[in-house]
Amino acid sequence: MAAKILHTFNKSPISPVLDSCLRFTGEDDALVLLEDGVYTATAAWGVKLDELIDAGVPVYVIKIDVDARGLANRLIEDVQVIEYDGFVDLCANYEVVKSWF
Amino acid sequence: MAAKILHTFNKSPISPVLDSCLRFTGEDDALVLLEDGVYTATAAWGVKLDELIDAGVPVYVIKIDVDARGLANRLIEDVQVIEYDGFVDLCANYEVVKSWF
Amino acid sequence: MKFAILVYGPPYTYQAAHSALHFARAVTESGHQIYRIFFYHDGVYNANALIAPPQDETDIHAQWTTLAQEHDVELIVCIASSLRRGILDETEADRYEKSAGNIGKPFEISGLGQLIDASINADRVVTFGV
Amino acid sequence: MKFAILVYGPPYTYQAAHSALHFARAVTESGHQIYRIFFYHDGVYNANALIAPPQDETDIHAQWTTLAQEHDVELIVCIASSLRRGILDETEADRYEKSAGNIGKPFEISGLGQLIDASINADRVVTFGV
Amino acid sequence: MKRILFVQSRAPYGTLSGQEGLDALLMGSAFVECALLFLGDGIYQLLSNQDAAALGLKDYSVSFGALKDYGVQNLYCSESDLQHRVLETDDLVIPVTALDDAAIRELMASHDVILSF
Amino acid sequence: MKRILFVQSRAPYGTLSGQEGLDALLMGSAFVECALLFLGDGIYQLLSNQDAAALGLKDYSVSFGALKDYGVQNLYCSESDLQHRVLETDDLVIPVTALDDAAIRELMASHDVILSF
Repeated sequence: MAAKILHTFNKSPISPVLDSCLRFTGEDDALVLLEDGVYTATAAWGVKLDELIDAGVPVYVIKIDVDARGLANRLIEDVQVIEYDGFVDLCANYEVVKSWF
Repeated sequence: MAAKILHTFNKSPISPVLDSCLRFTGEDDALVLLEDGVYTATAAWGVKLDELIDAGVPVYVIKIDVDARGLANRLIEDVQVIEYDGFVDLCANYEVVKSWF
Repeated sequence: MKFAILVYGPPYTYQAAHSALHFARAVTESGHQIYRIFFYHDGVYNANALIAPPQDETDIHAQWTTLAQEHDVELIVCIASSLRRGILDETEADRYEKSAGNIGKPFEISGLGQLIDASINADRVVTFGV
Repeated sequence: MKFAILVYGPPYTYQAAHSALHFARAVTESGHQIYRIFFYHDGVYNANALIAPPQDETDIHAQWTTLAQEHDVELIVCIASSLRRGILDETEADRYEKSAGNIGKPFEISGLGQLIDASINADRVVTFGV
Repeated sequence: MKRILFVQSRAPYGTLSGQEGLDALLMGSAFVECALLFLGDGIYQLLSNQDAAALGLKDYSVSFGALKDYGVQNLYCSESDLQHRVLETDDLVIPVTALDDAAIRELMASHDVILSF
Repeated sequence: MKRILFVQSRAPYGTLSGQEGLDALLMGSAFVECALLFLGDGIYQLLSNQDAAALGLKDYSVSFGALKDYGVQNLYCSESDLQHRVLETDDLVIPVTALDDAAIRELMASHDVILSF
């Protein structure tokens, strides 16, 4: 009965909360990066996501947060850019949402 | 004409701001730990202070913050417990205050 | 599907409340419903009707109000959080002998029971934290 | 020696404003003077006169007020920070057509120039941030 | 009936997060089955010998003792976060069960709602 | 006359810290000599190609271009923080001087007041 969890992370990747988030993101889960969390999906920090991505965990970034911060051409591969409607769909498709902040 | 700086740090030692604070604390400076910053002066995190303490940099913790968090008997050696009047005196004795938060 | 949205962030200082508003709009546009929006911690400051932002910034209080009116969404402000932060309706202002309330309708003060009720009756709870 | 104290934190949610109050009292008791206390960022919420904390919690707004009255300390609230957060005096409430102000005296609204003036004329500037 | 997991991740006093989280948990326990998980700095909320009187803040660590009366029996913390802080469960004001990371992931997945503070 | 060092340490948009810090700097530069130092995530405020229109927030990165007109000529960042973020000064909207840690400590010590954001 273990649910699939949608994790969200909205802080800069220098935050130690990122490490907690990644530790508890399971293989059936997904991760949405929003607000300052989108910096995580750039060259400087992307290595932190390698393990998840290699395990097939989908990683998403919110488009307006990426654009605001000038990161549109700086994202690592293997992350998917979504709008808020996609975020809502993900919440519906996973059974529980864990917000990390 | 380089001034002596009094550094203050008020966040939990898991904060990456602690590393910035320690990087820029010079040998003539002093460090005051307040609020959640006082956890830094416990066994788990005290090693981060070793270099400063070995260099003779005074490290202070605010008593009411230590007491509130149950740390009175858990402090590492070589930190000095002060009250707010001592904090005010330190501000007067150093030429510039840099608050890290 | 019914969504409960939990807002911890104050207006402007952090992005959380603004993200929550984007999310809430997307829910209403997606065919899903919003069961309730619950303002907790510094999120209660979103209910402050006295907010007067510069003209080149969005008025987030007004935007919450518009969302609530257009989609009949409940905006609930936690009373324990709001009293200690000085966000009061007229009833609470009278009770505490303050000069006037500052909560704008349709924001409503209520208790933490509304958070638990939302957790029980919504299909998903999404938190926008700081 | 003259101290300027800069407060970024809102009441209760973070300890910063409470630490600033402890520090300010210690300054007045030490024979030093407070040149000015300047509230910026979410620190402006300390000026909210509608704060109604539970009886077992300190009323930080009242404590600032007492400090200011007993020691003739200036409590200055940054206008740019306070308008977008809905912390207004009667003048600003009129200007923005709001129902009423919510700033309690002796808190006073003024501009960022007061922060710079304090930085120039005080001997020390101490910031309580979040 | 739904089950709610409350997650506490911040140290006490520096922020009000812990106290407002505890308030929510006490309310929740009146209606549904609730569990409480301490992660990261959250475990500092349970450290013994807290005395916040001089701060002028409410010492709410004593309130955790009331959880039993509210029927909240499932109290957990992270074994690795505890060790990282050089703490043992004996240092805490109430008994909590230390879990490894895999068990914590399962704990989260076995609840219908996660409220984080 | 006193000299003020402004320190910006947070990324833009996630918090208002950067914008309110810039407002204070612009005011300060009207009265005294001011310098601006970007530490840690603060350097992200200067990253080129920012477009915050869809966020409904003010894109204030353009305002940094006005610093020259305000007479603020001393703009610095941390070399190691820049490298840690895999950025170069060419990626930024205005020229800033990258300093090593010792030089940053000296920068702080050579000012009379440090205002941090």
